[in-house]
Amino acid sequence: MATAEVTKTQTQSTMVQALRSALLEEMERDENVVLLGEDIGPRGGVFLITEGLIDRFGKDRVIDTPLAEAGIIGAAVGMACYGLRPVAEIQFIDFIFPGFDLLVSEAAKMRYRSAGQFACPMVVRSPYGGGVRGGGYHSQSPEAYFVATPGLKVVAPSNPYDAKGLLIASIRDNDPVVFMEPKKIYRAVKNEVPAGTYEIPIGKAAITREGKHVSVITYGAMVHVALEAAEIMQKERVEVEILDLRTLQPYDSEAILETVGKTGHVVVLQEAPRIGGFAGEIAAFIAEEAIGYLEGPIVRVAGWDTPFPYALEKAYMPNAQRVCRAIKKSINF
Amino acid sequence: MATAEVTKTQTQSTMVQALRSALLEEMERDENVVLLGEDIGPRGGVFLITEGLIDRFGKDRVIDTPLAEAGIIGAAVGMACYGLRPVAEIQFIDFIFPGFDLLVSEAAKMRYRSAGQFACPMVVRSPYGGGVRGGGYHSQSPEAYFVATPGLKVVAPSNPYDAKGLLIASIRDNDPVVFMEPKKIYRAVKNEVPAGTYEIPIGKAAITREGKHVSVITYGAMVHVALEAAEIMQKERVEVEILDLRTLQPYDSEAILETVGKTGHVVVLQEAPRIGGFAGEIAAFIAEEAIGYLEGPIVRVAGWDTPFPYALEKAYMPNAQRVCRAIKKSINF
Amino acid sequence: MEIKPFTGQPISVLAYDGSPVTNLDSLGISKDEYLSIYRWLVLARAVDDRGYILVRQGRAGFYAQIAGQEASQIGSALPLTKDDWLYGDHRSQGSMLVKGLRAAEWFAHVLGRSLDPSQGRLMPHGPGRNDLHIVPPSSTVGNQITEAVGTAMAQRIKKRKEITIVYFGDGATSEGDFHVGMNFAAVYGSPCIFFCQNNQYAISVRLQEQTHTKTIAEKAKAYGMDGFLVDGNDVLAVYAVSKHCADKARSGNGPSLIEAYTYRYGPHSSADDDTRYRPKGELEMWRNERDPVVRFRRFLEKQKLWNDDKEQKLLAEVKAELAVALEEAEKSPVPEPMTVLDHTYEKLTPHLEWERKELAAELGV
Amino acid sequence: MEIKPFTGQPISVLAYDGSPVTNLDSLGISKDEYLSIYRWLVLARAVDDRGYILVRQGRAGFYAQIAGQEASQIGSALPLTKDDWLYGDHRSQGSMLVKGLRAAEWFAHVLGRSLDPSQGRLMPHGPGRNDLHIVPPSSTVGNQITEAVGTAMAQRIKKRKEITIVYFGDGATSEGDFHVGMNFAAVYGSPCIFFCQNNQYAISVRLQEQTHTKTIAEKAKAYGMDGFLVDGNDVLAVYAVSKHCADKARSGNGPSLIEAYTYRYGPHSSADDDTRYRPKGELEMWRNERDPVVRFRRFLEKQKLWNDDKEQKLLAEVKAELAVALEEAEKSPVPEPMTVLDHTYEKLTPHLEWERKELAAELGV
Ligand SMILES: Cc1ncc(C[n+]2csc(CCOP(=O)(O)OP(=O)(O)O)c2C)c(N)n1
Ligand SMILES: Cc1ncc(C[n+]2csc(CCOP(=O)(O)OP(=O)(O)O)c2C)c(N)n1
Ligand SMILES: [Mg+2]
Ligand SMILES: [Mg+2]
Repeated sequence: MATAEVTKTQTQSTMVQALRSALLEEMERDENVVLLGEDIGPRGGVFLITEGLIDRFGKDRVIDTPLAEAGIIGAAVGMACYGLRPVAEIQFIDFIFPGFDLLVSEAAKMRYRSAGQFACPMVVRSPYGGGVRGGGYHSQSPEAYFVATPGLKVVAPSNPYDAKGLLIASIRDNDPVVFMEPKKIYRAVKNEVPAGTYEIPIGKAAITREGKHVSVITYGAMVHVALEAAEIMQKERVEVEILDLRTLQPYDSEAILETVGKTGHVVVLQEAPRIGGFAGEIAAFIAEEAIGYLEGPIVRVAGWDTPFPYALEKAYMPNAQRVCRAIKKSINF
Repeated sequence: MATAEVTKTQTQSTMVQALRSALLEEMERDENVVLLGEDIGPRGGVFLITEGLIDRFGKDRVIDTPLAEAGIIGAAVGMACYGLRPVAEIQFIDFIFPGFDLLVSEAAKMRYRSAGQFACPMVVRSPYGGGVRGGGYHSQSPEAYFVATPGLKVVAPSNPYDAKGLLIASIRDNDPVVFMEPKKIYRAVKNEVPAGTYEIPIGKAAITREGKHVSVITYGAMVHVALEAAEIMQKERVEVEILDLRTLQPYDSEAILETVGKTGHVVVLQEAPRIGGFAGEIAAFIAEEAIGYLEGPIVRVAGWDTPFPYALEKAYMPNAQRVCRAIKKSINF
Repeated sequence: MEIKPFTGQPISVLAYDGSPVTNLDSLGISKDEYLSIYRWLVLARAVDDRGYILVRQGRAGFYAQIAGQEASQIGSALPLTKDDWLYGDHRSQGSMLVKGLRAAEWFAHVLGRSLDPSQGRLMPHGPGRNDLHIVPPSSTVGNQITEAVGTAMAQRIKKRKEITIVYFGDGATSEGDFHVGMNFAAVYGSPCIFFCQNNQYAISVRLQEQTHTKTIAEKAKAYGMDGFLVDGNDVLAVYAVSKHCADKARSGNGPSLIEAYTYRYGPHSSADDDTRYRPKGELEMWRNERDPVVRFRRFLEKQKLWNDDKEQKLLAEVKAELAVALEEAEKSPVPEPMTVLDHTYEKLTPHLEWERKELAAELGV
Repeated sequence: MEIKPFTGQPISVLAYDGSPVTNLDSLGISKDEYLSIYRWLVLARAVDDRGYILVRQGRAGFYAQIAGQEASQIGSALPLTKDDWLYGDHRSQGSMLVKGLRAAEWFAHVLGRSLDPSQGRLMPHGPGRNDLHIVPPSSTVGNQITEAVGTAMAQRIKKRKEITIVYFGDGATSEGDFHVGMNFAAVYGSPCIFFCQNNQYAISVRLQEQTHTKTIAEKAKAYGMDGFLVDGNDVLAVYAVSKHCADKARSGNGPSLIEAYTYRYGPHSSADDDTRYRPKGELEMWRNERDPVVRFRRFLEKQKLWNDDKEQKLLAEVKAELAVALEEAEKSPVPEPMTVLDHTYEKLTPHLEWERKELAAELGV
C-alpha cells in the first residue's frame, strides 16, 4: 500500500483520457482484448471513453451492440470462456440490471461450477454515482450487489492515475471484474498519467492523506468529499487519515487494520444508501477484527435510504459537512 | 417484540401448510389478491404451496405464467399499479435474477419516482437457502441484494406460525415485500398455526430463546442452527439469547439494541456468504449505535465466500459447531 | 380503409404532399376533429421547442425531444379514453399531453418543480399522473413493457372495457422485456397496444445494426400477434391503425404491435452529439420532405380547412398559452429538501426516521 | 432431400413405422454410420435409465431424464466436430455423450464425485469439459443462450471454421435471453445453432400456455433468421437438418433456429409429479407409437441391417459397458471438503485464505 505515485514528466489527464489510454494500450498489446457495448463505436460511448477506437481496431474488436445488457454481459461470458478478454461497457451502471443475471449467475460462477475448467477473464466497466443531475436511473451506486457476489471482483478508482492502472490490471486479471467509474469526476479531477503501461494491483488500498486522529475509509468519487472534510477538520486540529480502498472485493483488510490501529476512530463513507451498503461490510470487518483498537463508534456516512432523487440530489448525497458531523460523532465518543 | 404466541388448540402445521392457508384466506378476504408464477396452477407449485388454489379461485386469480421471471415481476408491478395485490411466486429465489431489474428498478422505486401517486402493494415470495442438495442454483440466500434496495421490504420467517402471520401482513402491506421462505424447513419444522387470520407485524423481531451471556442474531432456517448451538453451549453454562429478526428490511433496531445491551456479546448468523452479506449490516449498526455495550468483537457466522456447492454443501453451510466457535470467540475476548 | 397486419410497406392515409391516398370517409373524422388534431401537433412541437430551450439556458439538466415524431404520438393517443392506461418511455410527452397532462406540469417536470406530478423525482423524460392513468417511466429502456402488460392483464381480470398502451423505441425491442411482455400479452389475450416509435436510431445505433429484420412489425409473428407497420409521420394513418387496435383490444380480441416508422430531428437527448453518427443529408430529407406537422397542414389546406391567417393565429395562441404554462411552472417552488426521504415507503421506516433527524440537523431545520 | 425453413409441419425422414419417406441417398449416411447412430440411441437411453436409478436408490439428489428425446440429442450432436462448442441445458446429456463426455464421468457427475469434470459443483444436469468444448450449464433456464452466442461471435472474430450449438427447451423460449441471444446472433451472423427441444412441457406448463404461436420455429422470423421444424423423434431428420444448419453456419451463412418436436417420458425431474398435469393417454401414445429408438430400429430392420440377435448383443454390450462406467464413477472419491473454497477466484483472496483456516479448524484438518 502506497500513495499513488505520479511521474512528474507526464501531462495532466482526466479520467476519461486515462481510461481510454488503458483500453487502447491493452488492445494494442493483446489482440484477444475486445470491447463491446452500446454506442461504443462511431459514437465513442456516451462519455467518449472509446472515442476513435473503432477506427483503430475495426468492428470486430470494438463491437457496437443491440440495446440489451443481457446480451452484452452474456456474450462477454461466452467470449471469455472461448479465450477472448472482453471489456464490456454498460452505458450507466443503473442499466446493468437487465443483464444482472448473466453477471451473478454466470460470470461470477463459471469458474466455480466448472471446477476451474472455464474462467471469465472479463471486465464490465460502467459509470456510476451521482452529482450530475442524472436522477434515479443515472446516478446509482450499486456496488453492494457486486461485492456480495462471490466470484466477482469490484474496483472503483478515485483519480485518473489509479483508473488507468486499475483498468489495465482488471483487463489482465483472470477473474471477472466490475469496474465502477465515478462519472462525476470523469473530467473534474486531473492528475498525471504516464503514457506507458502500468498496473495498480487489485486488492490494494492507498492512503490518500495521512492523519492520526480519525480514519475515513472510502473509495471512488467520495474520496474527494473526504478530502474536503479533512481540510475543514484540519482547521479544528483534527488530522484525518483517508484510506482509498480502490478495490472493494477483495478489499484490503491489512490496510484497514493498519489505519484503524493508528487512529482508533473510524468513519466509513459511501455514496450508496446506508442500509445493506458496502460501508457496512467494512464496519463489520472492523467490529470483528479490530474492536480492541476502537475508541469510538464506527460511523457510516452514506446516501439516504431512498431511491436516488433528481431535483433534490444535493440534499441526498453525502457532503463534507455530513462527513465532518460523523467524524465528530466518532471522536467525541 | 414478543415470543411467537401459539394457540394451543390448533393443530401442528408445516410451513407449507401455513403459507398455503395464508394465501387462501387472503384470497377469500380480498378479491384483489391474485397469484402468479410458474407451475402454480394445476401443479400447485413445485413445493405445493398453491396446491388446489386454482380449483378454488380460477385461472384469473391463480395465473400460471410463461417461463419468464421478468414477466412475472413486471406484470405484478403493472397489476399493483392498477390496484390489484399480486403475490408472485419465483420458483427458486436463485431464478429471480432474470426479473431482478423489474424488482429493483421498478417495484422498489415506483412510489418514490411518482412521488407517492403509484404504489406497488405486491409480494414476491420464493423459497431460498440450502441444505436440500440443490447445488449452486437451488440453494442461494440473496437477501443482501434486496435489503440494499430502498423501497423493498424483506421478510424471512423461521417457523410456520410466523410464516402465516408474516405472509398475511406482507400481502396487506402497501409496499413491495420480498418474502423469503426457508425451503429446508418447509416441512421439517412444525408448530401450531391457527386457522383464522392474524398478522405478525413487519419490522418486529422475536426472542426465540432467552439467555444472558451472548446474543445470536439471525433469521430464517438459521434460527434452528442457533437453537442447536444454544443447546450445546448450555452444557458449557453459556446462556445464549437468540433474536429472530423475522424482518430484514426494515429490521428491528430496538430489539437488537435491547439484546446487545443485555448480553454485551454478539454473534450474527446468516447462511449467505459473509462478505457484503446482511449480517454485516447488523454488525455495522451495532458498531455504530451500541459500541458502548460491547464486551467483545461482533462475530459473523456465514456461508463461505464462494458460490453454493453441490457435493460439499455440508462443508459449506453454517452449522452449530461453527456457531459455537463464534460464540466462544465473542465471549472469550 | 382496410387495416391489415404485416403489410411490409407502411400504411398511410396521406401522401407526403398532404393529398389523401385513401378514402377519408372511412376514418369517420369530422372537420372539427381534423382541426383539433392539427392543434395537438402544433402544440406538441411548441411544447417541445420551449422545453428544449430550458436546457440550452442551463435551467434544466436533460431533454429528449420528440420533434419529428409528433404524428406518431398524437395519432396513437387520440383513440384512448380517460379510463385507458398509458405507459410512456423517455420520448412520449406528446402522448402524455393528449392524455391530459398539462403543459405547465410538463415544464415543471423539466424544471424539477413541485408542480411536476412526480415532484422532481425523475430526470425529465415523463412524469406520471395517477388520475390520468399515466404511469411514470423509469429510464430503464424496456421495463415499462412488462408493467403495461400487467396492467392490461388486470384490466382483463377485472373485466373492464379498458385498454393499455405502451410506448417504446426501436432500440427497446432488443431488450428481453419486449419479448417477455409481447409473449405474456399474447398468451393472455391482454387488451394492450405495443406502440413502437421506430425513429431508426437508438442513440447512435441504426436499426440495421439493432436487428436483422427489415421491420419491427414483423416481430409480432414470434408471438402469434398482429403487427402493423404505419407511416409514423402521417397522423391520420397512425390514428386509424391505433383506433383499429384499440377497438380490437377493447372488444376482447387481444393485443397488437404497431410500428410507427418515423424519424427524430434532434439529437438523442440534450447530452448527445448526433453529428457523430448521422449520415449527411438524412435529417434534411426527413425534415424538408416528410415533416408530420407540415404534411398535415398541407392536407388541411387542400381540404380548404386552413390558411396562413389561421396558422398565424394558432401559433400566437399556442405561444401565449405556453408562456402562461411556463410561468406557472416557474412559480412553482423547488421541492422542500426535507421531502427527499418521503415516498420511499408508505411510511418512514425507523431507519428513515433516524435519517430524517440527521438531515434536519444537516439542513439546520 | 431439400431442407426448408418454416415448413409448418415437422420435417421427417422416417415414418413412425420406420419406413423412409424421403430419398435416403441424399443424406449421405453409410451403413456403418446407421449402426453407430443406433448404438448412440441405445446407449443414451441406457445411461439415462441407469442414472435415474441412482436417484431412486437415494444415491443421487436429482435427475432430469432425456427418455423420449434421444433422437433430438443424438441427431443434433453428430454433425459437430471436435472443435465445435456445445452449450447444454438441464436435459442434454445425450448430446454431451456424443460430444465425448464419458458415461463414467456422467455417473460421477450424478453422484457428485471427483471424476465429475465439474467435481460435484453442480446439481447433476450436465457437467462441462473444457477440452471437449462443452460448457457446463447453470440451472438458470435460458442463460446459456447469450453465452453461446458470445462464443459464436468469438469464433467469427477469430475467423475459425467452428460453430456453436446451444440447447434449450420450449419453456426457455419465453425468457428474455432467448430473444436477446437470437437477435445478437442474427445481427452478427454468428455461426450458431439454436436447438430447441420442444418436448411440449415446461414442467407442467404446456406449449399453448407458454406461447401463442403454433410452433417455436416460426419465432425465428422475429430475427430475420431461418427456423426449421423437425420431427425430434426421427433421428435421421434431426441429423439432416442439424447438418444443414451446421454447414450453413460453418460457411459463414449465419445462425439458424431448429425446433425438434418431441416428448419427454419421465417427469420433469426426479422431484416432479407429472400425474398432476399430464392428460391421460398422451404419454402412452408417444411411447407406443413414436418412440425414437424403436422407430430407428424398425428402420434398420427394414433395411436388413438389424435383427433380434444383434439387438440382444448390443444391449448386453451396453449394459456391461455401463456397469464398468458406474463402477469407475463409484470408485472415485467424494471431493475433499477443503476444496469447497477453490475456484471461486483464480487464487484464494485474503478473505478466502482466512476462511480456509476457519474451515480447517472446523474440520480438524
Ligand atoms: C436498459 C437501458 N440501457 C441503456 C439505456 C441508455 N439509453 C437511453 S435511451 C437509449 C436508446 C433508446 O433507443 P430507442 O429505444 O430506439 O428509443 P429512442 O431514444 O430512439 O426514442 C439508450 C441506449 C437505458 N436508458 N436503459
Ligand atoms: C430462470 C429459471 N426459472 C425457473 C427455473 C425452474 N425450472 C427448471 S426447468 C424448468 C422448465 C423448463 O422447461 P423447458 O425449457 O421446456 O425444458 P424441459 O425441462 O422441458 O426440457 C423450470 C421452470 C429455472 N431453472 N430457471
Ligand atoms: Mg429509436
Ligand atoms: Mg420443455
